[in-house]
Amino acid sequence: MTLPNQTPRSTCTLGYYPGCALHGTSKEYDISVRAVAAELGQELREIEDWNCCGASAGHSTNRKLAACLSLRNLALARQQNLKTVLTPCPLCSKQLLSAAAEVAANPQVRSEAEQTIEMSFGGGVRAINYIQYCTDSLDAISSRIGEGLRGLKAACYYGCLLTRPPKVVQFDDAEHPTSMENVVRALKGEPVEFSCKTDCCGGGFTQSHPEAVLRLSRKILENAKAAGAEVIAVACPMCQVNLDMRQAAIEKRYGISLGLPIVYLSQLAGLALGIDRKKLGLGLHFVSMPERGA
Amino acid sequence: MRVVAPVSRTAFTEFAEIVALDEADFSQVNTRSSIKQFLFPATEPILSYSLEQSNVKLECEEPPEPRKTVIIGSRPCDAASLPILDKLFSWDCEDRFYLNRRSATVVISIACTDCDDCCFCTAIGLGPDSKQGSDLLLVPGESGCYNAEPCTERGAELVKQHEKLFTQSAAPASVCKAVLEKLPKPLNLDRIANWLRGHFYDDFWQAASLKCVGCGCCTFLCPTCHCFDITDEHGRYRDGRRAGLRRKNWDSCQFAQFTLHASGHNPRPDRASRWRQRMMHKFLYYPERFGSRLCTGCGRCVRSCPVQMDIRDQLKAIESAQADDDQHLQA
Amino acid sequence: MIDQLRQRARELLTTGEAACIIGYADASVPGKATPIVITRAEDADRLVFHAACCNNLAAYLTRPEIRKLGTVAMVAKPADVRAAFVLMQENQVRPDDVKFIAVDVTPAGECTLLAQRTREELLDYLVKNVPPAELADDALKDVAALEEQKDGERWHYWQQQFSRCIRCYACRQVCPLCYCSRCVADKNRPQWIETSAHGRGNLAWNITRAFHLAGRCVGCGECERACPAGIPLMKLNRKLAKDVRDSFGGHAAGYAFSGEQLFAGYSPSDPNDFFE
Amino acid sequence: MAEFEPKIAAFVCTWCTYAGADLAGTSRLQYASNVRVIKLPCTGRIDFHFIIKAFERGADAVLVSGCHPGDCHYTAGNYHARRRWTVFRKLLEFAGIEPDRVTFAWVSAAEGAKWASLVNEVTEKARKLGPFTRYQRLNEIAEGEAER
Amino acid sequence: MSRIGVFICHCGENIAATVDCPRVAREAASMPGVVHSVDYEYLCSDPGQSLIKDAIREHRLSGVVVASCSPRMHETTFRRAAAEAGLNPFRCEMANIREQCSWVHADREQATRKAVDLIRMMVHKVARNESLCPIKVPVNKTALVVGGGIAGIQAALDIANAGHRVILVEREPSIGGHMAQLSETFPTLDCSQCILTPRMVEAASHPNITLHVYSEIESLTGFIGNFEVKIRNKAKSVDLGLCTGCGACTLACPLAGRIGNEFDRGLGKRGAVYIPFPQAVPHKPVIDRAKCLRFQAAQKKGIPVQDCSVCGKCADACPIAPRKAIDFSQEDVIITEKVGAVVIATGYELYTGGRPRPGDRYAGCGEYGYDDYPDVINGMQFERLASASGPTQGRILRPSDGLEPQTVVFVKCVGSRDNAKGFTYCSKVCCMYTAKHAMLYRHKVHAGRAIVFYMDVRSPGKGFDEFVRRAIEDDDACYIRGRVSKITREGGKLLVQGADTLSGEQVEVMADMVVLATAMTARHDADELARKFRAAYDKDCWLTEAHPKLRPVESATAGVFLAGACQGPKDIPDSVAQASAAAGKVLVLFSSDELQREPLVARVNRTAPPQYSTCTGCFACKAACPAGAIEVEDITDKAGNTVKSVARVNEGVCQGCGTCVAACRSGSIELCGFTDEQVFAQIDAL
Repeated sequence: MTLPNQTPRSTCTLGYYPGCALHGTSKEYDISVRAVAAELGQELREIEDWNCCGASAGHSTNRKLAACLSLRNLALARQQNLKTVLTPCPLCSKQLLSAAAEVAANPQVRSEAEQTIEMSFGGGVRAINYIQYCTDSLDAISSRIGEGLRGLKAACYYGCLLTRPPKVVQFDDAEHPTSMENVVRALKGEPVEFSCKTDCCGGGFTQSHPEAVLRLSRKILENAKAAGAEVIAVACPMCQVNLDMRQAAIEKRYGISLGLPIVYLSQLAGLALGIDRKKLGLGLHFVSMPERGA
Repeated sequence: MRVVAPVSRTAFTEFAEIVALDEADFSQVNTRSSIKQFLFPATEPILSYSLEQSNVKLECEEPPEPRKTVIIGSRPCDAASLPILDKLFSWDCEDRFYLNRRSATVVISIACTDCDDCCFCTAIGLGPDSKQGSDLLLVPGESGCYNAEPCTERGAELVKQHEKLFTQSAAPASVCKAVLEKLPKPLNLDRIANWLRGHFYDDFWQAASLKCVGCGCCTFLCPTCHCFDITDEHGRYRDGRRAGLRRKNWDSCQFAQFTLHASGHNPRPDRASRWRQRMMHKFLYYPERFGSRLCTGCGRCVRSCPVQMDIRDQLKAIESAQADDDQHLQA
Repeated sequence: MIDQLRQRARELLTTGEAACIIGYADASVPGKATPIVITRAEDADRLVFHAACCNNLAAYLTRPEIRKLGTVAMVAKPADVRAAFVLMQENQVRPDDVKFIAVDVTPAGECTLLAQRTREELLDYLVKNVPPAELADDALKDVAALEEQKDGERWHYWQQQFSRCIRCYACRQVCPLCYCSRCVADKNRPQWIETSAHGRGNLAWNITRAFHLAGRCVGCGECERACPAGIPLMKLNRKLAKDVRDSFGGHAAGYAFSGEQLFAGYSPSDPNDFFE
Repeated sequence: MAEFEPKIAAFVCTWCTYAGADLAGTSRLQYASNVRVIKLPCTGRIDFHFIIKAFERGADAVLVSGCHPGDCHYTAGNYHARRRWTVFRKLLEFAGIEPDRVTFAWVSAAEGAKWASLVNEVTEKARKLGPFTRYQRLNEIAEGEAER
Repeated sequence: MSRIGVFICHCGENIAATVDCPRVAREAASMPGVVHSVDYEYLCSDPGQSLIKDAIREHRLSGVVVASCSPRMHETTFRRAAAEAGLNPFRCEMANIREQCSWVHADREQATRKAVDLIRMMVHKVARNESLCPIKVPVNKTALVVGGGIAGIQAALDIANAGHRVILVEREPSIGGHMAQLSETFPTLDCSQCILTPRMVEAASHPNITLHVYSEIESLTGFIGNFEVKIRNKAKSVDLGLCTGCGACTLACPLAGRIGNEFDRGLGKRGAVYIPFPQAVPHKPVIDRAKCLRFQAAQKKGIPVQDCSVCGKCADACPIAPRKAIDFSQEDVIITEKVGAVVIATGYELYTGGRPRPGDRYAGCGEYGYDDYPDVINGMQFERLASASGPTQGRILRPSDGLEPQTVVFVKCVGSRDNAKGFTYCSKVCCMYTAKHAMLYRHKVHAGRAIVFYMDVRSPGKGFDEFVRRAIEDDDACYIRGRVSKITREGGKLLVQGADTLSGEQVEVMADMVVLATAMTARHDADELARKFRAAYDKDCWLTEAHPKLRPVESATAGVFLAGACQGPKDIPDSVAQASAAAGKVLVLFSSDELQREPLVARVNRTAPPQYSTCTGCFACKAACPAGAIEVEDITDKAGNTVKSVARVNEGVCQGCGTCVAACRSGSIELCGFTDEQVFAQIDAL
């Protein structure tokens, strides 16, 4: 596949906050993000000595602790003068955004948090999720993809955290998001319209109420398949893990066949840019994505 | 008791209270404003009142106990203005406010050894060492010391009181004579008065006052100008009752509203009539009534006028015009 | 340069283009100049122009006695021209009633007679060559110095100055833009400004005079020169000129002889930051 | 000594701020009682002499308020006023009057709460600045002896 | 010396609770100029007012200060009482010791002292008040009605029937407004066209009504009784005088049937030259210059329309001879009219239901798919489907494939009562017309299933609730209490996902068509229009009435009245009622030849010659006057030559704002009622 002439790309450095998932269960998300960034000539500089963002366990038990954890990451980013920080996992980006907002809103919380982390944070750091990253570098991507995804039918699944809570995240329209579809269309894929792009996949109940997870995930997978989707594009490690890992159990439980690959938007972007499948970690999914005809 | 002398603290040399003699600066020809301010201040309360229900309670204010003052370093032309004001302020009614201060003030003048382009005391019949108005006149001698000439018994009594400060010696030759050549020749003031008496309606006034802007500099700085306005000022509440003051403020015949009647009519509506009034008052009306001119030739009106109007030129013009009339009469 | 000036004056009078010339003549006090109004061509020889000619002759344009004489020709320094333009903008002087004999002093101190004569030419000359004197950088230094001081110090400074004011109103009478037949200070029903020369009256008077010149003062400096008490009045005028310039898009007085007066109009985008 | 109770003069326009103050009344919002309101048809009517005279007559702070720009009942009164105050405010400050003593505000007929908090805020600022002795002393000098 | 009477009101407990009224009365008695001071429970009551009147007569009072509530409440009451007792009303002032004293200061001592201060200030002011007599201004007995909807038509007819001339201005090519688009109207289901068209014809043909359609208001100046309005007659490219309305040109137009007709909200089609709807009044076409091929070509080439040769088929088809009724060269015409009163009846706009367009004031609901799925329509579009003169001649058909929908879901409160996505207010009429829609659908598609998602049913009018009950019980409309979360397309149908809060279950309905009952909003340019009329508007741009309860049809500007939905969401009966009320107010204004205006106007002073006035003629006041009330007056001497030009205030035009007084440097202009002396006196008494 001949790559069109690449527009000269000024290497702009972008902060990178992988979070625990991308170093652990969702390694392939991290690999594909780095591959795409390398391809686009953007230097992803991981925040040195970053710490856990306090998601789920943290913010539900102790808000102050959660604020301090995220604030420290923001302060570190500020010190390493990373103005924009790519946080592919929406849980992390929500934590960073809400901590920054809360600290900006009331100085009392700010002074307490700054005392605990013994660092000062003057603001000026913006956390962005992966869809925003793609939208921001859309012109770079589209100038590089040849035939791109060649009309791959992808159902874009946003899950619950990418666009919520609207006041904090302030990204796209919480009830009716369309940003991922735009990216897929730019990658020359064909976004498929289905009814459950913002429905809950039951991610939080994997341990406490697995039965509900199967029922909710089934509805999403079946609806996407019925709408003619070849893959479901996601931008959140929890959505991917839940929809991908549970498919076999769902098929067994309800006697239906799905076989619907759950792919990260970064992997789709990688494919569109012509990066080799292995370098995108496509082999690491439960439901692997079949080779497309050349 | 306070001692007042010319000091040069701001852009101009002004009279001000001094504590040590070295603050004083006797080197200047004259101060910007005259010593009039210490006897007839720009503004002073003359009575205060308060309102109750609907009647007015007057607190008749006896003139305040004046501060005993010694003015040292005033020039003869300033001192000469005091007798003029004395006659005026005790003419038809005793102006206690002025007279009390006058009696509490001792004037020690220093004769002039120099003059500037504006001085014209000699034109009015005075001189650098005139005694009028001073209690004690110090005439500088060649040897750098002063010859103290008491001019009033108060001056003599003052000298007697401070015997030790003075040494009896022959009067040193005065150095004032040198300045006389620089000063203008005396004017024929009677001839000027005659001209003025006959020329109330004359185009001279229009031409003479065309460039006058009508401010109050000449009148306020003139040592002899004495017109004042009385106005009531409502003050703030003092312990629940409305209080106020009646004040006596300097006023100037050159102001447009000086003779404005309540009806709206103004007998002197334009600058020409107001300038004529100033000249007439100084060189005709006042002399007719009190015998002396209402001017001591200190030159402040010439020095301070923003548009450089020069009263001396006008007096000379009048004098020569009258001279032609006289010849005409004789011929 | 002076005989060109006299020639021009004589020309104006003989052709009847002007009924009288307002100019400068040497004063009886050597080294000083005094304004002079001449109506006969032969008096033109008394006209002079040198560094000591400081009065702003535009003050005479609104005098009834002079207005009665007919069309006036005026020896005009740039500040005088600007003052005349403000008078035209405020309908006090009909533009055709004034002819200008424009003069200027070069930075080197050399007096020149300008070729520009009509209003348009003079306006063009002013805009190109004469930046507003009251807004010159060094002119604003003392204003800035005063602004840095704390409120108390500034209050003390001005109280010291205003306490010397004897309310002779020379600052008003010499100013070409103080043309009111009855000034608000002379209005006694109600007596907004107390006539006595004490702290309260002087503060009210000086603030009123300065504010009434905001956006109008052309920076000729006559008021400060005329003040017998030596109060730095131009410091107030320069401060207001600076604030007007900064708040209303670089407005400077006297650079237009028609159009809307600054304080008779408004703009929705005027500064609004100081409102609660 | 009882705590200093500043006296505040307020010049307000009838259509908006006065109506806002009435609304604060009908909603029974409590606020400081130091303000004396003078009602005028429009902020355009408020002359700078009012502010000087208020200080002369013993006010420790002055509040001037009217309709928000664009809402003036007479369409442009508040715009004219705003242009004048932009410069006059700086002149007062230049003359040495603390800026906190003069407060300019826009309060609409619907902002009763804003009026109440504004009055409290102005009173607090005045109380912090203390009595306006500098200006009051001008009055005393005038009424006392007159020697220069 | 003035003889002032001070009257302190207890206002029952409202003032007396925190203000020691007797003590205030005693202190007031000692104020300079006060000869009578008394306190009373209810001064505004009849005995209270007669107490004042007697005191005025008995003590020969020259001034009255009533210390009670806000002057905005009872100033006119007490001034009328003073006038009846023979005292000039403008010598009676009020001190506000209730809203701005007793109600807001709990501390009795502080409140009392403040009350005394406020009274002292007013006593000082009254001592300097002058007697003023009202200004008499001629009233121009012509009314301007802006907006030709049912409200505008009703107001115009009422005023015209009372014998006065009315100028009715309508922005669209035909009057009728939104009501003309409706099929039947609740609760009586009588056909909207049948009850509206006669009124439209009556209005168009009424001798006293001058109709300007396809026109907008350019500007309004002047004041009550003496407005001057400039109306822009937009070029229709059709000479209405010649045209008989035969419609031949509309058929000949090559674009006929190709452009979405605004009247049918895009469902119906029209050409570039069109008559908006069959019952249009005037029944004459207009050329849409934005779409007409000839105008577009002329614009592209930059040549005048007349000598452009593109198309012109409509002109050819026009049967009128000798001169064609089609006239491409027509230009906008500005008509100036003098009117005495203005009724604003500009109506509302309907929120489409989709994502916001630029300039919209709401976040919009993307999740209901209005912009994505043709079968998701809003209420007005359903009205067009149900209307016999509509694009489907009254048959309910799916816009996508034209089939009859078997299941229709009606979603209420779309945009209304939703401050996150739309507006905070309830649009008042959707509950009723949604029940009507369900009923109409059931009447027309007997086997159809009508499902209504609702939060509440608000049917407060006469016969309204019975109507809704009928829709539910007789016509089996299935009402589900819950909100719809989103609508997506599943195959050919629409998956409506919502909740049923009564049973607590999630609900999913496969619908053929969805009707969104969207919010009524103010016109998108309502704020601009309001500024033209100096009317106030609220945060949602609804025009604000002078007083929500007591003066609902008047705006804050005297002489400008409001009627219909421009003032807030309302149904047809309320709009008509408001229209007649506004007409009533106008007729009160027109009942006398002269209008009495408050004499609170500005006045330039005059003095003895040779000064004539302290005004220097700088005319800063003339430029500052928002009402343009200041003129130049040339003072001439006996010989006739101008001595001086000074300012003069036209007391008829002056609104009394006083901006000129503060703009005048020499203090030569005074505002009666708020003169410098009066304000000075108030400051003095601080």
